Amino acid sequence: MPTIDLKTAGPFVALLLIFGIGILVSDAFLSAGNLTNILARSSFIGIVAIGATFVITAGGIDLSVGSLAAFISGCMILLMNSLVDTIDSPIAIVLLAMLASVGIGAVAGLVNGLLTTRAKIEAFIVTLGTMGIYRSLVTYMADGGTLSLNFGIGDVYSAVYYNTLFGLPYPVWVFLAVAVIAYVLLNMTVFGRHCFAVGSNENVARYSAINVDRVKTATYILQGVCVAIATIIYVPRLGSASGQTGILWELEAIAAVIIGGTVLKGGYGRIWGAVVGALMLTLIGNILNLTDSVSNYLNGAVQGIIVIVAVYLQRGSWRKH
Amino acid sequence: MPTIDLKTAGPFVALLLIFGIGILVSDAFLSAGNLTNILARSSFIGIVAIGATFVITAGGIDLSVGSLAAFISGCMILLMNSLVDTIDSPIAIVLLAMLASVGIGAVAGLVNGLLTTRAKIEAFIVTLGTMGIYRSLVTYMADGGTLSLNFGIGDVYSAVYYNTLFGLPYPVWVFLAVAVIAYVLLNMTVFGRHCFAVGSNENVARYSAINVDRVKTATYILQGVCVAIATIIYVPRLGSASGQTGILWELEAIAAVIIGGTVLKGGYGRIWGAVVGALMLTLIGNILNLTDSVSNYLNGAVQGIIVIVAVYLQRGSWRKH
Amino acid sequence: MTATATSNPIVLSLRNLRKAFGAVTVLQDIDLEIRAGEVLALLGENGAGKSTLVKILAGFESVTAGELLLHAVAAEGNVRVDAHWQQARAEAEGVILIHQELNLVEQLTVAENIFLGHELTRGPFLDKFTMRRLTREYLAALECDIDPDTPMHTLAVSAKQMVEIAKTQSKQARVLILDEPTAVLTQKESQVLFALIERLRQQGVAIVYISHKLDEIAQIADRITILRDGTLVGHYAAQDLSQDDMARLMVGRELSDLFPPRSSTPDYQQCALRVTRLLVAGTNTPVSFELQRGEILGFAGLVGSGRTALLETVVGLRAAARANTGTLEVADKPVVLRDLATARRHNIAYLTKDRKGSGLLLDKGLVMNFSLFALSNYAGLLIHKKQEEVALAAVVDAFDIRIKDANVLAGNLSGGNQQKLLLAKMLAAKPSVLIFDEPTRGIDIGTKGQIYQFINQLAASGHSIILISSDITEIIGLSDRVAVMYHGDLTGILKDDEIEEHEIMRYATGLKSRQQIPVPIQRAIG
Amino acid sequence: MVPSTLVAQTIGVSIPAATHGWAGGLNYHAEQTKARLEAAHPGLSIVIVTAGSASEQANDLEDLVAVHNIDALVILPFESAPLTGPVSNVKRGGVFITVVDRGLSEPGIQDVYVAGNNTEMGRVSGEYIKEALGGSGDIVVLRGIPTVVDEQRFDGFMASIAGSGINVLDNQYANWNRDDGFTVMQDFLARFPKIDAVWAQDDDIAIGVIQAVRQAGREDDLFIVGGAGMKEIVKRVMDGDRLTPVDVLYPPAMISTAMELTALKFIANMPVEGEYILGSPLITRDNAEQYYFPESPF
Ligand SMILES: Nc1ncnc2c1ncn2[C@@H]1O[C@H](COP(=O)(O)OP(=O)(O)OP(=O)(O)O)[C@@H](O)[C@H]1O
Ligand SMILES: Nc1ncnc2c1ncn2[C@@H]1O[C@H](COP(=O)(O)OP(=O)(O)OP(=O)(O)O)[C@@H](O)[C@H]1O
Ligand SMILES: [Mg+2]
Ligand SMILES: [Mg+2]
Repeated sequence: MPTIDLKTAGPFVALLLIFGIGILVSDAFLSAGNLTNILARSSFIGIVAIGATFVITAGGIDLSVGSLAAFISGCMILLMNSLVDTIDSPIAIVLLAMLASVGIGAVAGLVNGLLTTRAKIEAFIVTLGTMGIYRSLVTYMADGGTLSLNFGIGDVYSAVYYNTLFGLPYPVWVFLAVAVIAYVLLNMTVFGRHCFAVGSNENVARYSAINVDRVKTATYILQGVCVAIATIIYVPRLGSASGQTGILWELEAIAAVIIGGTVLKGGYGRIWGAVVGALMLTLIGNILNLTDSVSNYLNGAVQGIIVIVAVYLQRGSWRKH
Repeated sequence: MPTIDLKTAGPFVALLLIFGIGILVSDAFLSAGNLTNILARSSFIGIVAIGATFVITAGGIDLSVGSLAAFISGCMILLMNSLVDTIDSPIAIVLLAMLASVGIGAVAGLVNGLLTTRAKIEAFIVTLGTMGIYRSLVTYMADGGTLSLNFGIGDVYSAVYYNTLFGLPYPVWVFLAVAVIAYVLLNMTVFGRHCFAVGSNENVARYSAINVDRVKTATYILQGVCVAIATIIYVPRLGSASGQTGILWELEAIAAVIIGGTVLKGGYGRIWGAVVGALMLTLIGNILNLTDSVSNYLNGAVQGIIVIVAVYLQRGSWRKH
Repeated sequence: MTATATSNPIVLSLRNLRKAFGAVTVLQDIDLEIRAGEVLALLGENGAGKSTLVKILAGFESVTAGELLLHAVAAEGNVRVDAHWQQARAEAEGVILIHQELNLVEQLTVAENIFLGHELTRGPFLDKFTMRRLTREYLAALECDIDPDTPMHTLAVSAKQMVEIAKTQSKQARVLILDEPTAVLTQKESQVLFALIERLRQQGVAIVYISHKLDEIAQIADRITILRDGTLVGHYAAQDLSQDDMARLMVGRELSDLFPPRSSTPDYQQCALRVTRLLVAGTNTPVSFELQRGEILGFAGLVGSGRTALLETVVGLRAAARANTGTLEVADKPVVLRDLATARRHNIAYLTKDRKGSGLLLDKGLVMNFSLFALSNYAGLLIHKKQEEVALAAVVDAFDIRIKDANVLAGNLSGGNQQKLLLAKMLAAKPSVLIFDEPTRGIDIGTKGQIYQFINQLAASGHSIILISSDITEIIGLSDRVAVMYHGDLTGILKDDEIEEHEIMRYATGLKSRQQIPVPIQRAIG
Repeated sequence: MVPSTLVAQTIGVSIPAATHGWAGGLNYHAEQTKARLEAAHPGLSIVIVTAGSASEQANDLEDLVAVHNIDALVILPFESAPLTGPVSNVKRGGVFITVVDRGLSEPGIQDVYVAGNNTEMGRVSGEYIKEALGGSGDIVVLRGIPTVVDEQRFDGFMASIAGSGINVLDNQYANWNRDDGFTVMQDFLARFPKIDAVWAQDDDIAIGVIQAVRQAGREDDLFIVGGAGMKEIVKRVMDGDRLTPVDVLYPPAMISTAMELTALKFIANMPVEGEYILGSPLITRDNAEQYYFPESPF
């Protein structure tokens, strides 16, 4: 059916439009350097947004992702710095830190999940609470300042952000891999199917012998792991963590998810939508940097307008449905 | 039924607990000065939260309230400063500005409402967009700095925040009045009933001859007006507005609403809950300022934990139901 | 209370069961035996506790007191399971329940719904291909022509019910429980279902069947168990009971004639509602009809023939086709009904057939649901809560809504009582033109008579009524005239002697058509 | 790409977005300087980008290089540590680097360093309070946002009063924000019956503190020392307000200095490398006039 195609294509069309604006605004926009920059940049929010797609599809919400990212960054840096003296190989240290990162992410997700499903507290409150907790903890860990990665390790680790494979930086490959895996998970496995069912109608899901609590908890764990992966490619970029790291990532991630066509009330989610949404947000920021026809003070306004219009355009095609 | 009572009483019990902690923590807590401070302070978030209760009850969400407050503050200040030379009476100027404030708030709410209902864009995206727009506009209006109210007018206007009536500052009375009116509106009128119906099941509402779009739009307008009222009592406090004004009010207001027992997915709302939620959040901040037994860095964590526990305690009584 | 002795082995049994919700007991002293290869019918008035009972059997509700026993296939050694009888366990043991209300995920497709909770996989992945193929097979066995990839929300209710039924074939049932499966099905579809039930019975599956349609019970049941107000009336062999016996035992008194004679005739001089050349979205034949004052105009047709679509368009709940040029007159004055609120202002009310999806706020109490449509009648500046409660109490009485707990949520009412509440909600607006879409769906036989009587009285007092129903005896028994639809087209309006089952069916299946209104060639340019 | 003085030169300026008063002043001065320099030197083009966070600023740097092909970068890092890597990346592309205010975590990256001195600012504030209170008294401290800047100021302050009779009753974060300044001060006033002085660390916070003190009617019991040189506070100092007898300068206009120095490198082809550390003079009634810019937003 053509209408279904339009509906799926909506975010892509909006993305193309913004891309077109970019081309018009600056010659440099299409340079290889700029394009890879955009891709690498959007990978953080993109990966977080992919996790958020699961949570939102299953009817939840997670506001703690930004501060969880900061907290994991902090933990990774402290861990690596403390291992410098005991382990010789910087690569081994980095790998250990990556493992720890995923572990912390998973546990944090589990905590969010259990608090919402077992303790039956609204996800909004739980994750608003954990958001405050992680942010405080990282400030505490950094003594109010900034945690910096040991220079030697940073040098080795920075390859993860800056090196390229077939012309594309590693983060882009990671982003792609996460997207493909998530796509398969959401659309081709039992678990993904259950996410849709739980988000769409919890009672029906329960009546269909689906363990609703387990599915929901699993989405939070996935979100935690996605944040951990995003952090793994974030830390080598800036090599530090502070109370300011990852601020407002949660809003950006949720915006990306919804721009991509996932429904905030749950029951319908699209991984590619989240990817497109993340790209779109990054593109808007990039384009605003390419031109000085807009006062810097008004960046936020232009961003807001473009997001609303982009979503409107894709909804326009929905409504024919 | 006693369980229903417990459910209603939940937030009050949690509030009392926190109050108890306050008494334990500091002698100064119970001083009349401190208590009126708390009340006056919570009136901003409280009034905004009361508006949010309508929006959320009817199944929507409004993230733009904080930046709308900043924008309205800015407009009021610019208006008053520009009228100084033409109108002699400062009181007339202040009254005009108050009128303008309510007008702007209502129009802003109308815009949010129409974009969600007519253009059929997710409320989250619409209000995230307008949030960016208003915040940018106020930064632009202030040239990146701060707009300050003309000194003469500020002197007259400041009475609105600092003067008292029967020992309580005006903002507290405004808060009380808004709460009472909102309570009546939500629980005792046709409109309020329709808010519940629309949030509970839009389709059933439509089949009950309710104009769903109009009800939803009206809730956004109410929210806008509440923000305007909150701003009217906010501006005289510091007499200034900047890009920083009202930052994160949206999260605080939504948190207050949900702490009070309103359901984020819509269909169930409690005005007194929002009032109690706002008081609770203000109390926590106050208590943390009254003690130095908690490391400053960990304020956010303590706040997060208390909010989660408070909501858990009241949910605990829900579950008996 | 003589239980009929059959030799079939017992699969599941209940002893001395009691079930309470909070302080309210809804079932007590229930003994029951479910035997393989047998159709056991459960009968009872609305709210008697049938649905609750079968939910307990299938593990959706817990047992408050008493024993639930699972009998081993070998007929020896039965296990008491009531303490830990959960749905997953029940399903593993082959106890499958089709709920009274649809339990489908609207956003998922037909195939996805059918395998929800027990998806087929190949390796770690969903085996979509096989699930689609099996879905097609299951639906074919039900003579149901639906594409497995159709999103659920686009299906009509009867199709959804068929999907529910198809769902059971994807599970290995030892006990299949059907709670009012035919309430939303046509006769033809019902017969297909009965054939399936018969096949399963032959294979030794135990069937528990709930319905308010007594002719169906007579057709398929081996044994009948009757409940009244949460207690057991008795177990009977089906051949021992006539339909009258069943009704009498259920209700506990003699029933008067189901269709009382009409005490009034319509006033054919006064037109209450005139629809002229209305073009419904998705159709290409404009429709015209008139409703007279004091008339009951029946709308017959097969499910999906477009009756709901037509009347929802009339009252403004749906947009008409873009090319629509039709007009609408209420009491001879032209009107435009933009939405239901406008219709209500013209004293028109519409009763939806989808009580769960668009009828009631399931998470709200009775008062709020009851007054929602006509709220302004109970409100000045403020809502008069006392007035609301008094009015509700009156209709609870008038419609015999069985509530054991005044604070019950609408979603926890029994299906039939929900339907009554919905009727009351619509009538609270005191409309003069009433459009009933399947008004007696899920209503017990005793109450049905009361509702028919009520509709008659409304007509006698000058109200004009449109009655959409898939129950052809209901249409024939009540209507002054019968409009018949086929494929979105109004094929005929029958009067007097023409109102007869076979004639209606001829129009309903397109064999006959009277109104030959030419299709307009010109299309309005949008 | 051979750098040449004949080719048009582009200077990229990367600063934090105008999210609080001081940053607002920064943005204002940056825009003013851009207009002035571009008008005076036709070959010169200046691109200002603003960021809301460290990672956004890293993005901005990439864009300045990839898209605008900058020859020089003037940067006021959002935070020091996270931007050290990105700035050194820019440097590797042969770009002239001017760092403003917050030094990078590694030496040798920047060509020019223009900065205020946070430790000095804390110290000057502390010295004044110590002296004004005659060596002993009870004070409260309202800090900014937990960052290195805040830490340096605080440490400088504490070091300067160490060993004296000055007793810090408590310190709390007020997030460089008027509302938080008001709230925290209200609570301090409720909690401590005797406060002799307040160090507000920043003038935005000070504005909130002033209102709270006035509300409590304790204007005559204490005085407030803010920081940065916001025009409203400087005006009060100039007018001899008892409540705010002094202010401590931390000028947002340092961005102008940095931009001008960088431009000079191209225009005059002068060697401008080196460190330019601006002091944090005490603004008193006597010298306030020279620090008062009524047309600036800050
Ligand atoms: N979850 C619940 N909470 C409270 N009361 C309930 C709940 N579920 C059912 N009831 C009550 O139990 C009684 C029996 O309901 P049940 O649905 O079993 O009736 P039924 O025989 O199936 O009626 P119908 O023919 O109308 O479907 C009703 O009074 C109903 O309101
Ligand atoms: N295949 C389909 N795709 C989309 N919508 C459908 C499909 N089949 C039916 N519908 C919709 O489902 C609704 C079913 O009601 P419809 O008016 O067609 O039948 P009806 O004769 O009134 O039904 P009933 O006899 O059950 O009252 C209609 O709104 C129709 O548009
Ligand atoms: Mg039932
Ligand atoms: Mg920018």
